[in-house]
Amino acid sequence: MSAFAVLFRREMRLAMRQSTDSFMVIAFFVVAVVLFPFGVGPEPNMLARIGPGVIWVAALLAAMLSMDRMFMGDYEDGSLELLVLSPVPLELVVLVKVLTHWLTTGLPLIVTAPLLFVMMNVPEDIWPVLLMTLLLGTPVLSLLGSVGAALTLGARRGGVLLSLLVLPLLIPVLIFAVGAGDAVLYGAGAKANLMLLGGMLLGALALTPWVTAHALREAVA
Amino acid sequence: MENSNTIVSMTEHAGYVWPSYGVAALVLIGLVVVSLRAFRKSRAQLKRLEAQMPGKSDEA
Amino acid sequence: MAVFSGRDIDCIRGERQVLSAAAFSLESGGALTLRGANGAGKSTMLRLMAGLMRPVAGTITWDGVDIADDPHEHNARLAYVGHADAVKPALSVLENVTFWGELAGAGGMAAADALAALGIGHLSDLPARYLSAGQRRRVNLTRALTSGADLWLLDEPTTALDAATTDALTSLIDGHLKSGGMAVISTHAELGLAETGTLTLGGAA
Amino acid sequence: MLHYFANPTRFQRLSRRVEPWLLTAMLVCFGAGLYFALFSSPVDYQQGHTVRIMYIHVPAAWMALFCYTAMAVAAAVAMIWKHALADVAAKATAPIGAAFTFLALVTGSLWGKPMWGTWWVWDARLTSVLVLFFLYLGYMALRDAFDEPGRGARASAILVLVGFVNVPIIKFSVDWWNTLHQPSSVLRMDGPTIHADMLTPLFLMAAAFQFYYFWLVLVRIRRELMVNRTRALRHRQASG
Repeated sequence: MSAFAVLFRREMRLAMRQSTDSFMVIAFFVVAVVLFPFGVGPEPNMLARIGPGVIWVAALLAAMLSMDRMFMGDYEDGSLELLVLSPVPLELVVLVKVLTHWLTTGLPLIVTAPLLFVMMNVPEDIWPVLLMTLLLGTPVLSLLGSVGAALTLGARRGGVLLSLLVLPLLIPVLIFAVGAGDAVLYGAGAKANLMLLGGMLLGALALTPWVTAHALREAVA
Repeated sequence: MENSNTIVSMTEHAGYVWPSYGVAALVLIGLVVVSLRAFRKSRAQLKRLEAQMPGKSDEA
Repeated sequence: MAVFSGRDIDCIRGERQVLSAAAFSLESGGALTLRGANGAGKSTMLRLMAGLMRPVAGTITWDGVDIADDPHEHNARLAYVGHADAVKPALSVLENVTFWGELAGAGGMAAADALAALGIGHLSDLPARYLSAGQRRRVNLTRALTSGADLWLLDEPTTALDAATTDALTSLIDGHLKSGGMAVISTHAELGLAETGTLTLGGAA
Repeated sequence: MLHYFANPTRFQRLSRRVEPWLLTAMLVCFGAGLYFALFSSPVDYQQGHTVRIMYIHVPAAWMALFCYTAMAVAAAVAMIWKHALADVAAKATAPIGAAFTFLALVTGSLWGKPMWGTWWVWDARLTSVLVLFFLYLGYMALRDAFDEPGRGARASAILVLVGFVNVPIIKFSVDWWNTLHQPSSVLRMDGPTIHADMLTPLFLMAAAFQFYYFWLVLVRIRRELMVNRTRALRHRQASG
């Protein structure tokens, strides 16, 4: 069996046996969005206006919430040292971790999103575009988040620090994702925004595994 | 408004009534299936362990 | 005949110089026991040998090649057993052991055999969260057996082990050495290995 | 009485004897209820056929509250008298309650679309049921969040009780916040305001749901007892 399959099977097994972890991320996502109607009032037009932004910000925060878990378990029980010392390239380990993180948080977020579109009264015309932005954007969250997660290993208050480091880096993703919805509403088409998001995804995919792997080697040294 | 008594002639809201019953069936039956499957699995595991254990407790 | 050696090794941990001008040399079939008081740098030495850390000064070489120059090669030939047990409570004992074996390329013992060799074969389907400290330690040690690695780096392998398991471990290490392997072991206990050199650390001021 | 049934072995025996009856009662009620609900009940002059959604929606909403109350009572018993069985009952109830709450929300939404023209409104009733759903999820998540099962049981019992006190407050504040939902039409002081022909399927379905709950919760409790026994054996396996 290839190293990828071996790693992937282990990560998925661990994720499945602790499935409440990823379920909690989704619950946080929903609860965070649901708070807004209470805060700003249930007026449908107002909710429709802020809906896409609120949903995206909540997705960002929910993804951050689960991020410090990405390497923490392996760091604490010594598995990370052994992964660094294994003959398998550490970049591959990172990619598998990011992939499972996305499968257990990003993908469920996307599946849950239509429910929140309904609750936030988001116009149905922009549902497909928003889902596309989530599909392109959430892997970027997992990828950039992996850098932060690796950098903050062993730091005091790592979780908070992680959000502080990574959230500013994700501002462009947020801008272009929410902008895509507006672009459709104003009849401009969302192609440019989606292309930019796609570009960010490819860039992140090319660069972050190396950066993360380097940070992990630092963390266990 | 039409006066028919049966659901067969239901036209205008069939698209809402049937999904309601469908979801209810899906959720309720699904929960039963999940529960029974977990039940059988736990029972099998317990049986297996209990079969192993007597010898073990003698050694201890 | 491979030669694993290091010389003039200095290492600083935090603000403290842990090792200064340490040196060692080891050939195929040989073992090295690291001794010294707590904090003398035994664990640090093992981490340096594994390549997890780089020395501030000095070199560690395998057949004359600095291990820092080719970390992948070095990783493929070593099995490191550290303080932390790297046992996932959510996986069964066998799943834990199999994973590391497969990741190392599974050149060594089969997972089930390795568990049996350390006397925990009967626990293989047990979820690892039920294990005691000594049992987790043994699960951790199986990784050396399944890896098929030439160089075993064992950090206090006998902690939490009973006398019988310590003997079993000693004979496993002996077997490994006889088949041309190397082992570096930090320990307080007397393992009674047939052929072993000793490096006593703790000279650093 | 409580102590008598708290013995797991006795409970297993009793439960195995009761379960077939509950299952039969449930199937009969479902059969009759579905017949009346779908074929032999009049169309509402305002709601048309969507009134048939009510035969699921209303009993599901009742069950959502019933299960939460049952869970709170079980949690209280488990906390005060340290009854392991009560604790297991609370754990076994949670997913069933969550399922009914989910059904109440979904069928409500399916009713709301043709009637109100929208899938979801931030109305008081809907919102407080949504909060109830979150409480169920929170309970299950907290219960599962600890490696040591006893810790999760104690923590989640406290959460259920806090929620139980807080639910009426949530309900009240949300009522005040915004409302659109029609007032209760069955459980009223001056008697039900809906047609008697609609009460038949409603109560049959409610009975079916009730039997469904009791049957399934017994199955789930027995399963939890087996899991506990397995855990005990695992500990022995590790130490033996």
